[in-house]
Amino acid sequence: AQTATIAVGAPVTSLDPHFHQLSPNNAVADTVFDRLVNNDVNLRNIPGLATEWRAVAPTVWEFKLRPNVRFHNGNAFTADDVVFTLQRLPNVPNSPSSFAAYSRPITRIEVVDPLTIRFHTAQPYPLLPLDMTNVRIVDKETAENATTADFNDVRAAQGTGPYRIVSHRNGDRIEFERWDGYWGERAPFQRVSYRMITNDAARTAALRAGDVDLIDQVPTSDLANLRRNPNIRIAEMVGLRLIFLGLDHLRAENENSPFITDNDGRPLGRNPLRDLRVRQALSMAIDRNAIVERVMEGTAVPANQFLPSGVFGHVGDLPPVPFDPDGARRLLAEAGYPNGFRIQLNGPNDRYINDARIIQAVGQMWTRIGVRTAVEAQPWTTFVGRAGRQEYSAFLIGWGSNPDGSHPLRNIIATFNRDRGWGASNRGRYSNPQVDSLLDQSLSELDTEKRERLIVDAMRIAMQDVAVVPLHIQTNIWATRRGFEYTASVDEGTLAQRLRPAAR
Amino acid sequence: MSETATARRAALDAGAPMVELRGISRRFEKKLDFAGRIAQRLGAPVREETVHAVDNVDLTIRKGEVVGLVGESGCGKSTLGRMVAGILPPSDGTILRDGIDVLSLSAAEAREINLRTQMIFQDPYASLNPRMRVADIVGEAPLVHGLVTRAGYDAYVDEQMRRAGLDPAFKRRYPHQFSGGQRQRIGIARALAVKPDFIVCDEAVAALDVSIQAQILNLFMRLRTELDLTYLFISHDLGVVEHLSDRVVIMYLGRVVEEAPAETVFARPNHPYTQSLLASVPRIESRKRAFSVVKGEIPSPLNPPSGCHFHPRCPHAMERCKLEKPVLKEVAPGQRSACHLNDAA
Amino acid sequence: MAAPTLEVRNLRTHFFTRAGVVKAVDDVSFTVERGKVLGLVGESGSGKSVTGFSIIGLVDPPGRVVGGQILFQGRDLARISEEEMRDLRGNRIAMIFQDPMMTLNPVLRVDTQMIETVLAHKKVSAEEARQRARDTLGMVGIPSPDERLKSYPHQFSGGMRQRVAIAIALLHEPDLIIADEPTTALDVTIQGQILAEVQKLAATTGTSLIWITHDLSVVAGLADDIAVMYAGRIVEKGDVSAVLDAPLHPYTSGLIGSVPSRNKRGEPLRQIPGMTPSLLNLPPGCAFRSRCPRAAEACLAEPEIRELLPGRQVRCFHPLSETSEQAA
Amino acid sequence: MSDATLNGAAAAPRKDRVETPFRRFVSEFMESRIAVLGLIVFTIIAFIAIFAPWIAPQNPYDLAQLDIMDGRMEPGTVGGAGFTFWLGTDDQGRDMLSGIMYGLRISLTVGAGSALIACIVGASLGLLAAYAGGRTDSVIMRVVDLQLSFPSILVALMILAFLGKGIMNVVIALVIVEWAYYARTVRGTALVERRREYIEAAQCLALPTRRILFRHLLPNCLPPLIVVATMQVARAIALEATLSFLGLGVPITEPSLGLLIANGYEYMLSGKYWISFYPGIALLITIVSINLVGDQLRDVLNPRLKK
Amino acid sequence: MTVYLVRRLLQALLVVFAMSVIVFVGVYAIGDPVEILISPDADQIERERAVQSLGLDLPLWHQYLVFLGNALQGDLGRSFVFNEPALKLILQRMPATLELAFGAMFISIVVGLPLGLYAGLRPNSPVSKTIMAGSILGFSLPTFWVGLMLIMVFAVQLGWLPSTGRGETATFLGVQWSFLTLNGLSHMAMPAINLALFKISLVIRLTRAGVRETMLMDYVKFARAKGLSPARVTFVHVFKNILIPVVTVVGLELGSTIAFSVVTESVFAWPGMGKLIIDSINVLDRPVIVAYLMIIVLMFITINLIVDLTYSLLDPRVRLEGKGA
Ligand SMILES: Nc1ncnc2c1ncn2[C@@H]1O[C@H](COP(=O)(O)OP(=O)(O)OP(=O)(O)O)[C@@H](O)[C@H]1O
Ligand SMILES: Nc1ncnc2c1ncn2[C@@H]1O[C@H](COP(=O)(O)OP(=O)(O)OP(=O)(O)O)[C@@H](O)[C@H]1O
Ligand SMILES: [Mg+2]
Ligand SMILES: [Mg+2]
Repeated sequence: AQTATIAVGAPVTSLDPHFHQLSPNNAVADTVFDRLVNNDVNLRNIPGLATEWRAVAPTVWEFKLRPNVRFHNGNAFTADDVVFTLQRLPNVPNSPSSFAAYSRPITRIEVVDPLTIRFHTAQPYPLLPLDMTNVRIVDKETAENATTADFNDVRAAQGTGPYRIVSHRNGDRIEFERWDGYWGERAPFQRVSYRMITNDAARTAALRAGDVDLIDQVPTSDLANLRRNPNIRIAEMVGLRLIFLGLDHLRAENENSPFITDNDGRPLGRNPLRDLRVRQALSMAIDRNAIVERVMEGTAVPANQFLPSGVFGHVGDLPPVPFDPDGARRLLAEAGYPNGFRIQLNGPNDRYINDARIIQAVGQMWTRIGVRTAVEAQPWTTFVGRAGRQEYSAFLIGWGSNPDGSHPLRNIIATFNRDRGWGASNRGRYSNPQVDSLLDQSLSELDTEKRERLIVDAMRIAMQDVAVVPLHIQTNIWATRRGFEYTASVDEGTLAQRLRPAAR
Repeated sequence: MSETATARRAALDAGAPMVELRGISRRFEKKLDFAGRIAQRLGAPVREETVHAVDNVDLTIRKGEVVGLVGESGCGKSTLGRMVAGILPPSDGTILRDGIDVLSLSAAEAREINLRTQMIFQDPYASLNPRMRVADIVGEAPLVHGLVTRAGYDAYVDEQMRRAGLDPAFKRRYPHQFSGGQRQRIGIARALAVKPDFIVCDEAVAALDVSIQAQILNLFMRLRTELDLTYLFISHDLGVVEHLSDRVVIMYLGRVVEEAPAETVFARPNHPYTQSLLASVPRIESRKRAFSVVKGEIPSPLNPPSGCHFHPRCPHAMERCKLEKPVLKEVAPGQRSACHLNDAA
Repeated sequence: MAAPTLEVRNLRTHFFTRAGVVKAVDDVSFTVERGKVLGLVGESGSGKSVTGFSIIGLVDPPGRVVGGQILFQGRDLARISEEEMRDLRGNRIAMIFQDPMMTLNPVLRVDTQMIETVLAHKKVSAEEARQRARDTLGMVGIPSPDERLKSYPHQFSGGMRQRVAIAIALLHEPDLIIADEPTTALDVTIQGQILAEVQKLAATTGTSLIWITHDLSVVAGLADDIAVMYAGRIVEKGDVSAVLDAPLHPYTSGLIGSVPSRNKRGEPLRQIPGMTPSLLNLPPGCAFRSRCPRAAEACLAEPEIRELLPGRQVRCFHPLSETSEQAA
Repeated sequence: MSDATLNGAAAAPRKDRVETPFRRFVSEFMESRIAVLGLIVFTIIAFIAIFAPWIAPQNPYDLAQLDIMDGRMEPGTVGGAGFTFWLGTDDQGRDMLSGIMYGLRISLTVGAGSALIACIVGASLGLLAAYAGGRTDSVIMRVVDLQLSFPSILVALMILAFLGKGIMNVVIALVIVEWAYYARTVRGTALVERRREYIEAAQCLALPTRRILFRHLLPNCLPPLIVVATMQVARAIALEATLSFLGLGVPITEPSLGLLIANGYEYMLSGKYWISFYPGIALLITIVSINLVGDQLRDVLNPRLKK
Repeated sequence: MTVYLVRRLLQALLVVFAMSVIVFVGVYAIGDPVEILISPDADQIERERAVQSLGLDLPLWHQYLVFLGNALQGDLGRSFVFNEPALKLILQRMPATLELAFGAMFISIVVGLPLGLYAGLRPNSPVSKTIMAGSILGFSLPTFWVGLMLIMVFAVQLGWLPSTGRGETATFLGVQWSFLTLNGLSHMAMPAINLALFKISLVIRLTRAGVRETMLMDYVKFARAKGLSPARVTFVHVFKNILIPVVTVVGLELGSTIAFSVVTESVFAWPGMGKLIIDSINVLDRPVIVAYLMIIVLMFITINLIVDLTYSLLDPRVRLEGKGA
């Protein structure tokens, strides 16, 4: 087939690759643009527009650029484009969530020759190649003075990627065409129509009705059915998104947590969640396998930490959390709650796969060990603000990590600290100096092995301390029609170049 | 019969004024709202509209009298009746009840006085609350005003119903279960239950069939003597008015054009309008007659003709009639008329 | 004398309602001569309108003409097809309704409503039809008919509207007009105008007229003959003067006595006691029995209508003779 | 002067029973068989809703009684707790039959509750507007216009987004959306009724204003109000379902019919029809039965179709 | 007429103003858009920068004044999410919604009017009773549920119609329309029917009630008494009278159809304004929400205006001066 139609579940809001940190946007950007460092489906760094890179000094990274690369408009790719791109990152007006963080560690850029470039940093910065996987290189000539609107109008959206954009209807569809001048492997389809169908059922129906060839975010409810359907093929891979429960660590032992009361609904006078035994009990009470099997219909793996095995920072020796209601009850009794207490578990209902169902299931399980749980699911809009203001006692939330253990540690586990930029998403306000110091060391450690050890140690401590209650890591699922094949990836993005005609 | 009539006549002449209207007017205005005023500024052809429903009327009703008020539709009869009954405040003028200025009274006193004037309405269907039983319709007001106690309530209602010619056995019924004539009796019983001495009948028999109308008219007459009532009898049916009234007032477009004892009006109408009205009325006595014609339509009260309102239809109209509003003047003893012809003569 | 325009014989129109059969018109017979006016009087609900609608074939369900003949120029209207009837309606027989506010369609211009009537029965051009409409409007005394044709009904006063309705009835110079209380809703002066107009027209065109009203005074001035209806039946008919001067039926007499101007001022009216009975399940016998001062055993049987004096028919066992009235 | 007795005799009551407006209304209502059927069905539904806690096999709102291991069972399966799920279970192992019974309870509470409150609020304001006239009238009616110029679903969406979930909040949102209809209806009727002669008569009898307002005027404004109210109950139930479907509305652990449908929505295409289908049918029957009743009410209470 | 226009204009201003205030406060109360928009791993510095760049650091009243100032110059702000003028976004999506709404309106009239007419003319026939019972169903079925059923049956089971989306479009007057292509029409069919369902019932009922009421009128009887054919009586005398309420309600309903397309659009993934607003509410994209509601209100008012003008054309008795007082 020369054409293919893809339906994605999340709307692409902009074609400007530096406007909004949003996975659907990034996925399209990765179809159209290239990065210095690309990643494969397992998120391993592979050469992109840079053919090789290394730290030439503790604070200097050198990248060799790929020769003979052309942008969709015919312009040649050079070091100037890289410099321009990095300068553009903090200067995209009105960006609600910019890419500036990736250029901030860089103090100076040195163009050695048109195909060699050096980045100088203030401190040793081991994460720079990883950061570069997030920076899509634009053509200086086209993008200079271009606004986000110019990108949306396709005019400025000229990259070096395998497909180029033909047309764009905001929030509805993007039409791609193969870029024959691509430096890498030739894209499989002449044309690809990239449609946004946010409604799950509608998306599945569109696939079943044959209107589209590929869908992403396959609803778990349809999965069993689709698997049975001979005309449909499923592609899946465990991802990097952990679903976990955040707990209130902010209130001191002798303070009331907002949604915890005793069994008669009166204030408890203390915050049970500050007691490790209680946290362990709550974690042990959860039958993760049941959630994975029944709620997620097998599309997740039970988790005891942030990252799946094989990813940088995975703690190999951490045992799975046992499902042990009796043990949980015992622990509760030890902690002084033989009859449990009441708690409200909050969560979004429109954000993560089956989010509202999961909290209900957790609610069932907690209630069975005597922690009578009320469950409230809200739209993400209202939920996330309140979670960020520490208004909840226990809440479900997710985290899609970069393939590096420092990423969740720094954002979720580390003590909240505005100046260091740590704990930005630490909504439970967990704080452990030991973890903080290990993380701190790892962030300037250029030796990969040493760095990994530091991170693993920090992660182990945090998990043993039940900083959060990990539930499961989601599997990313795509479904294709007969005759098409999609290469599943660890990241959630749906990239046109990963779809190809079936091998027969 | 004629003896008693003369006697009554004499008593009436001596009768004290029960209701006196002095320069009563009632205007209905359609004001422009904010948007209207802006539009007017912008040159839209809109303006505030005023209907002079009743225009500077003087009228005296003496005790024991039946005054008939006649006129064509829209001439302001009901409006006048409502003002007399105290339902509608006049725009101008004073209303004296037994010599007291009603409008100067406190609310409680005014209520007291207003209660003594009752009204009987035209539409026997619309004038009874369809969701109340007859007993409540009749008995509610006396109870509220303390004219009767709870204990005496039933007997009182029975009495009122009986007096109006209704079987008290029906008092638990609802209005829709009665015929038009019976409903009108309910209305009468309701009015009489608060012991009024003055009744305004606004087209009280117009909606009824002749045979029923005769019954109700007879009832009115009987009650008048039994209870010593005074009536303002509003009607467009000259026959009914002639039959019932001692004195007749003719209205045209909000103004009184003629006022005289009934015999006089029917025998020697003075105002041209009265004359044409009388000529238009079909009479059962006259066979195969040629109907006479008053020319023209009834003008809109929104936009009444200048001077004498009747001049465009008047066979005797003169230049003066267009310009000058004629005043009501005595043309014969007890007969007053508002016509310029009388000055000429 | 030529054949009568209309001869109604033993007409029965019944309404088959859920509650029972309403004998709205029961055994009604009368004749309308060419160029004459028949006054059909009676109290509300006595079946006057239904009689009218029966003649023109517009009795609404659940009503139906169940018996009798309606001989219009010799043809029995009760037997002809709807098509034939439609041909006659508005053409040879026209009808005018009571409420002038309601008889004209408020959303159609007067010319539309007139022209469609012309075209319904005559194959003429629209222009000719308009011409005809204009002439007829002029005939009923509407000034500047050309302009008025372009108006909507609400732009007319009540009297004017009734004139328009009359004009529509006259468009085809019908042989019979049924006028169902056309002046009841109007003011006296306007009623006078309309009556005068109608009188003139009847005199000039030779159209026969059935004038339905409850107002004896109007009939007195307008009609040649009178038929008095009570509870779906004609109880008395004859020449207007004769009937009104010397009624034979107690009901007619009572009716006349109820009209105020007939009586002496200030004295009690001669009223008929009680009220009109419901037509639903009327008991057999004389329907007036319960209100009649002369009622007797005999009245339990159904009285037939009979010719008591020449040209005077009455449905009563105990009619008022000349003498009995004087005695009363 | 014998007219009194004669008159009485002539009109002697045929039936002894007094025909109250209510009885007349009932008998007219009964004329439509389908409406009676609707009423019967609705009564059954209301009964189920009211007595759900006593007749439902499970308390679907008590998380302790649910087990996700019972989730998505087909109709007729016997679950872990030992009783049969006649209509199957949803993803949480909630017995659909119990869920529907409780859902009816919520839906009816929301529908009737919001209609009742909106009716009281709207009717009072409408009556006030009609009786007071002038400034009061125009202020109230401007607010009504304002309210009605917003699409109801959007208003409800915004309000719920603002208030958060909860049955009470749904009721509040629906009240805010609906009161204007009542106000407009009552004002319209009251303006007509106010000019009726029986009101004038009451004024003439010098009855206190409050009495005229509530004893004379209001009862006569009720018929159209009742019609609007029944229709609005049905509308409110549907609107609540839609809101729940859109992710706002009632809490997930206490699903209304709408939320049950929304929850099962995804399973519809995957063959587990019962999760969405049965609540859908229940919703349908409820709304249809209310509308059937409302429809007949409209016919019976409409004075214009009466002779 | 002028009074009427002036009144409508004032009303529109008032409504739009009140609405913008309410929405401003409302969105502020719901949550903080930055929380939603910002990448989860953004740190505080990045967060503050975002807040500042979106102008959310100013006090609310100040933000409102800025908005008001811009709005008076026709600038309704830029979408937080798309970084495009809100107005442009909405106008881009409007044709899709409009054609859906008009399609639904069209269907409801074409289907509803004849059925209603029939049911009104023969109120007691079994067919009429069936029509009326059916119309109750149409009233009662929740839109989203019907939408889903339609997809189930016609797209998935039968495969007759495409399930979702807008399909091919053709350009006319510089705007993309799908009703101009066959493929587009086939995409439009289901959502339009879905949206029309309620309106069909409404039109049936209105028509039937209108016919029944009109048939009782004296002027209909008079028309028959004039000897007109039943067809003329029905289609001229009765029809023109029932058109008045039908046009009014159908017109007014157009507004609510546009609003209700929110549901249909999200079920059928129809890329119209309704879907935009749902998405915008989900991410608290305030400029779009405000602009959308303002446009909707203006549309409502315009529709009302047109309806009233049509009304006065159809019913000569109506003079616009008196209305809306
Ligand atoms: N509430 C009102 N608002 C505006 N105009 C009014 C009002 N009431 C009466 N009018 C006007 O005042 C004039 C006189 O009305 P009124 O009812 O007194 O006449 P009427 O003589 O009783 O007529 P009818 O014989 O038709 O009852 C009419 O032109 C009427 O339109
Ligand atoms: N559609 C109908 N269904 C049932 N009964 C009817 C119907 N139309 C008329 N009737 C009955 O037929 C009887 C005669 O009615 P009709 O209209 O002829 O009276 P009328 O003499 O014209 O009275 P009015 O003076 O009030 O016009 C009445 O008792 C009425 O109840
Ligand atoms: Mg009056
Ligand atoms: Mg009649």
